[in-house]
Amino acid sequence: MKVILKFLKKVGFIILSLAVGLILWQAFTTYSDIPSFIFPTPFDVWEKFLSVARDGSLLFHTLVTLQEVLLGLTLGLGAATLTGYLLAKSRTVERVLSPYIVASQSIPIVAIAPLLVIWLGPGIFSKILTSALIVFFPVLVNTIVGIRSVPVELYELMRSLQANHWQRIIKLEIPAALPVFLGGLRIGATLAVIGAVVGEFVGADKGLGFLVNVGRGLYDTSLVFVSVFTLVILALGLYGSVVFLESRLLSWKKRE
Amino acid sequence: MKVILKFLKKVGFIILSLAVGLILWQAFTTYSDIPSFIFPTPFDVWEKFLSVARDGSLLFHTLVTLQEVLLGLTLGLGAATLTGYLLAKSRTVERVLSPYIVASQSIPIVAIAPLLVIWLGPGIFSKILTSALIVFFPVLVNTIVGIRSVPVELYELMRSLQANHWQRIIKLEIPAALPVFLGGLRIGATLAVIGAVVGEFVGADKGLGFLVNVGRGLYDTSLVFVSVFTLVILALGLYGSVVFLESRLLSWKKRE
Amino acid sequence: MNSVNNQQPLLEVKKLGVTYTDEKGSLQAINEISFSVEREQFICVVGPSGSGKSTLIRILSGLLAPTTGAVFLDGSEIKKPRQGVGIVFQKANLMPWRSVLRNITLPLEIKSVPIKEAESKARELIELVGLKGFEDWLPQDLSGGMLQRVAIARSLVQDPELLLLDEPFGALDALTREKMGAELLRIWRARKKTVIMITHDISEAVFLADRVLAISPQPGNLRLDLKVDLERPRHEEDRFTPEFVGLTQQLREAIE
Amino acid sequence: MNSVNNQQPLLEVKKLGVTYTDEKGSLQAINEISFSVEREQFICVVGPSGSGKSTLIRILSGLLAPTTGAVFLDGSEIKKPRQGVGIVFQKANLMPWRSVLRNITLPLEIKSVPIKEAESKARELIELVGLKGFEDWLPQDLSGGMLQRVAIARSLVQDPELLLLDEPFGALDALTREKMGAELLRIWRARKKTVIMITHDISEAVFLADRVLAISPQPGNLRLDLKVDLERPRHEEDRFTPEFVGLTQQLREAIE
Amino acid sequence: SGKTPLQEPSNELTHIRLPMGYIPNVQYAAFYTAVEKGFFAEEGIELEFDYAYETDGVALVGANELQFSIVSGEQVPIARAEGLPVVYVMAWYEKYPIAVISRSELNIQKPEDLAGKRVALPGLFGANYVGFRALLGEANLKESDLTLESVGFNQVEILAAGTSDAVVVYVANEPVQLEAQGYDLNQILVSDYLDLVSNGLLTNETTISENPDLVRRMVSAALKGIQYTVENPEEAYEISKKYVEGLEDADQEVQMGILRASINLYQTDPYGYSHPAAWTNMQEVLMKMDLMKKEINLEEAYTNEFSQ
Ligand SMILES: Nc1ncnc2c1ncn2[C@@H]1O[C@H](COP(=O)(O)OP(=O)(O)OP(=O)(O)O)[C@@H](O)[C@H]1O
Ligand SMILES: Nc1ncnc2c1ncn2[C@@H]1O[C@H](COP(=O)(O)OP(=O)(O)OP(=O)(O)O)[C@@H](O)[C@H]1O
Ligand SMILES: [Mg+2]
Ligand SMILES: [Mg+2]
Repeated sequence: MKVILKFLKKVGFIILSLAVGLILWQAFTTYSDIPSFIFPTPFDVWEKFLSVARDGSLLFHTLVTLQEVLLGLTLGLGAATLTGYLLAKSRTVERVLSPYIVASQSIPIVAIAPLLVIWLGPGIFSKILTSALIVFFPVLVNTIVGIRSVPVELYELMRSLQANHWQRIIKLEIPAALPVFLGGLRIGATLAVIGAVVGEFVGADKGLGFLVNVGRGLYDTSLVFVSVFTLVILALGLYGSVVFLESRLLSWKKRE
Repeated sequence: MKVILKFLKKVGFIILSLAVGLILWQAFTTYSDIPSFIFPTPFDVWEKFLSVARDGSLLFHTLVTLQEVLLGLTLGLGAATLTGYLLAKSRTVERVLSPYIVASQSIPIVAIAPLLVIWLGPGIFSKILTSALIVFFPVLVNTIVGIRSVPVELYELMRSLQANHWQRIIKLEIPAALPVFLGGLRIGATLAVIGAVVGEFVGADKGLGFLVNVGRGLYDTSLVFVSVFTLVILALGLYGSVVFLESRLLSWKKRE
Repeated sequence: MNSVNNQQPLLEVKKLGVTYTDEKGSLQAINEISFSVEREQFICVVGPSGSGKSTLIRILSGLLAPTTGAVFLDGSEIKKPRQGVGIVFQKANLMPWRSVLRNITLPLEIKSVPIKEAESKARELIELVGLKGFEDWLPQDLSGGMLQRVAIARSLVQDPELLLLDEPFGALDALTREKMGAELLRIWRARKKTVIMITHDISEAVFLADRVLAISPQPGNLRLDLKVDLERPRHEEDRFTPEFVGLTQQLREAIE
Repeated sequence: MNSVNNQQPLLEVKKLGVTYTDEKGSLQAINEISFSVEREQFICVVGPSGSGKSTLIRILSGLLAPTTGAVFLDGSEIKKPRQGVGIVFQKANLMPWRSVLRNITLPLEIKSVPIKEAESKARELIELVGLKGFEDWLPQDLSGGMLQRVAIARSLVQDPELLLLDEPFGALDALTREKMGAELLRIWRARKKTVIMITHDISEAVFLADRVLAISPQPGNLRLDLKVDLERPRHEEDRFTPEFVGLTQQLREAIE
Repeated sequence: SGKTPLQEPSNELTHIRLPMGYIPNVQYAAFYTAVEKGFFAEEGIELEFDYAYETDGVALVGANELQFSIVSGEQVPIARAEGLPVVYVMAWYEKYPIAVISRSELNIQKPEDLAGKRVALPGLFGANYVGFRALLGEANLKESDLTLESVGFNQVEILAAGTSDAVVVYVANEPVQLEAQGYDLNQILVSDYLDLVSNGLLTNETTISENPDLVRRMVSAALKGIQYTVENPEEAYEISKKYVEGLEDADQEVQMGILRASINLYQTDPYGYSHPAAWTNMQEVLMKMDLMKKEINLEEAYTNEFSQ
């Protein structure tokens, strides 16, 4: 009962806060005389949503982007976890690679996304790669921090118990690094969406980023809004999934 | 002496690692038959660098971007710090604002940058705002975490010493939250560069992002590389400044 | 030094009761305790974990308001933290970014005492607690015992009439603990303060105090108010005298 | 139960010396210590901070290799962690994500003992250390004393011949500490192990041990090897007997 | 060296911010020349170039935030169909500037030859897409008769890499670049098959009704610049260097080639006149492409009133 009440309270707050936002938005578009092709009303956007939802195109493009995002996330996650583990374990590897990693983090992905399209073609791979690239850094950093935060005493314990390499990874490092790692994944999940969209912006004929471009090309700002909102919801959904994962895997931390 | 040796060792590693990169690059361009307007050699890029450095245009555009970045960083930092402080202090404010903040974090900035240009015009303001927007989130999160990490016992101490509101902020909260806050600023500093570039991509007639576009328009890929490298160096410079600031302000943490 | 009537006790605790209330329910931590403390007495309070000892200190320091009853200092009711009371917490509770000297001047800075004056007072106390030469050290470089000396110096810097100590030696090992106890007695004799000190350690209480209060747990009740008539100065060997052993056994029975 | 020659001492430390060497220089932690330990003896080691007590335990457990000299267990030299030795660290050193039961089964899991069998052994030990009913609790929900009970149970689960304890009660308060000491004696008597326990607390050492080794600091030297001929079972009141007091004073002098 | 135009500040000059739709480029020589030669100043106009996206410029004109913008022809019917009250008041290009190019060895010479080929274009929007679909329409081909790939503005690289058989490009730009790199190309020009509304000057209904004189002055100055550029391409090229970052250092032959190719697209007679047939064709193509939901009254979309 209490849990349900608490949940309702939380949801209530979100709904309240969204309602306030909607009202402000409606008021803004009503009392300023901005034309709807520059800033549509909530009602315009809702109508557009119904229309693209009904003809199935919204679902289609959403699934395309979702696929890119999930594959990009998987790829970025895998690469970052492996590299992160190596970097956390070896100072030498870290020294050789870290200039590139810090530099790569400061390259605007928008500047290199076209190169990826050239190299990988206009298909899904270039989007997966932009997505993976943008996911890489935060996950990498948190993997390193996570592994380095494993208490030395627990390493000593494992050593004194004569644990082998794999047992150390599975029974100690993974569970101990998980909280920090999942924190990186939270950020990574939303970034993955942004990465896929950047890839789609450069050149694509499907996906929500493409739909944004279509809306812009047709002066259909409502379509732009519907697409952007869908992207936000996608990102929030992924974020929520990670939070859910956290609540499952880190239930031992819940009561902190 | 030891400090100098250590520094040289560190710098040596970076130089070594860059040298390896350069050699690989040169080898790649020599042994593959990619034309230089698609992928230039290190030498092409160096020549282009000398030419734009000599005629002063590189400096001009760099200063433009730097100005946007610094103003954007200041704005984003100011807004994030204030909001973060409020959110850290009030659960209610946090509950009302947090859906928007998480959602805003998942909006691809590339999707809304054009809107900002429409609203704010093609001048420097739209770039400052994209930069500030992208800086906002990580600094906000770290401000909240930083303020929330101030030990309750130190709050009690300040209360028992009858400290007033300002004394609590200045003598306790700021120094205590500083380490985490500066961690956010590290990320924010590199993101600020990316934000300004995204703004410049959408519509600008100066700045390094514009120069990237010019290079692409003229099929002068060396110019694109020079601009991107300059951007990376700018970002690394800002990152380095924050690290330097940390080493100064957090000297009490150095020996940890 | 003090204009109020010196016949009246410094501190009077009258029918003090404390109940904590939060979402989960309420918990009576202290149930009607009354006692009074004469000037320049050294009082120890013993009791098992959860018996409300810390709660009592929080009340006496004005950090917490009583649920029922009242506490009077120099005849006026304590309602919030006030001048003339120094507190030492279980954890030394120093600001890690401030040097030893700066940690000790903190209370004076908050009272806007000129920094020169504050520093000279602090230096006096640093000498008193035996930390001469460590003025500029940071807390992280000090041992546990040294940290507590700093905390004691800080509590004395405003020259309070009443010194409250909540298990100040709880984190120290047995040997250091004994030394710090002797140190505290020396300071108490040099400055002639009224001291109320909480401890888990019955032997320590008897060794230090003029009077020991024993509290029973949940809700805290005053079980025994024991006068310790051992001659001062006391020596480590005294711990093995029959009187000493008798007093400790009396207290042990009272709280079990 | 054990095929080796039972006349030979279980443990022999021969001219053990340890020097730590790192960038900053080298530090001799232990300087030629020799002693041997008979089966089923309860040995305490006392000494001030920095006298190399933890270093000694690390050597005995095989986590650290001696610089000079050697240590023999059952006649064979200890070179790395091995079967038959249980360790309890100062911090309970439990895995926060594992329940009490799971923390105790960990050593068996590492030896690939079937989980059913591991659990039944663990349950036996949980009963022995008095934690029945807490099997599924997480470490964060236990008090300091309970945590150490879990650590002791874990060290016993492989049925080791030799139990090494490095200040196992250092983090506990005086009352809990006394109780845990009695508890440890009870377990020792029930299981008939050989125990080497490090402590700061001279009174605790005398109360528990058959023999107390006193080590002097920097570099660690064996100052006194004191036989404690007090009758068992011992009682709290024994602490005040002249023999007890005499032994503690002898040890106090040895390490000061 | 900032490349913003410097003019004597004067109270009488009307400040106009003009979105150009692309980055500074020698293709805009006509406007740079008009400014440098004082044609705009003569008409009391102070021009500021704005290099924002084309659609942003159109939206701003539609909202009457700005008075003018340079647009590609297809944007006008699309925008009007969405309710933007924009009006095309001056044709700058006569020919639609889109072409499909391919390496000559593939022997793709007419639209029909595209059947079954891999064709790359920046994306399914804008002039490239419209021009390409118009070509397909002329050859009675459907999109499904070939493989269409959206590659962003990377057509040159794609063609060089050979990952596509043909790419859709801007006539005055990519082919010049590629030929300079030594590629032998076949070009299929949209304008050889169909007359479509091309680049021109856009304003809105409010400006026309409230300030027709401003529109007239604007058009007049631009036309003078166009004419002057046609007549003096070398000088126009030199003038452009002041406005176009990097032009000085770029391959002069290539850039001059781009300017010449652009001039080829300019209106010849009379300057600024927009052919009604081009509008009808454009609407037909856009309706077929589903880029317009409803037909519009073309009479309201453009006027030749100011260019005469
Ligand atoms: N802020 C609080 N809210 C609710 N209950 C509290 C709070 N602080 C303390 N309590 C409860 O009040 C009781 C007394 O706590 P208190 O800290 O005063 O005991 P203590 O004697 O100092 O214990 P210890 O020796 O462990 O420090 C305990 O049961 C504790 O759980
Ligand atoms: N890994 C190490 N590297 C270098 N010096 C060390 C290391 N570990 C311990 N020392 C040094 O060796 C000496 C003995 O340390 P050790 O931890 O064995 O003492 P201890 O008796 O356990 O002290 P305590 O009672 O504080 O735990 C100390 O001076 C310590 O600083
Ligand atoms: Mg307490
Ligand atoms: Mg130790």
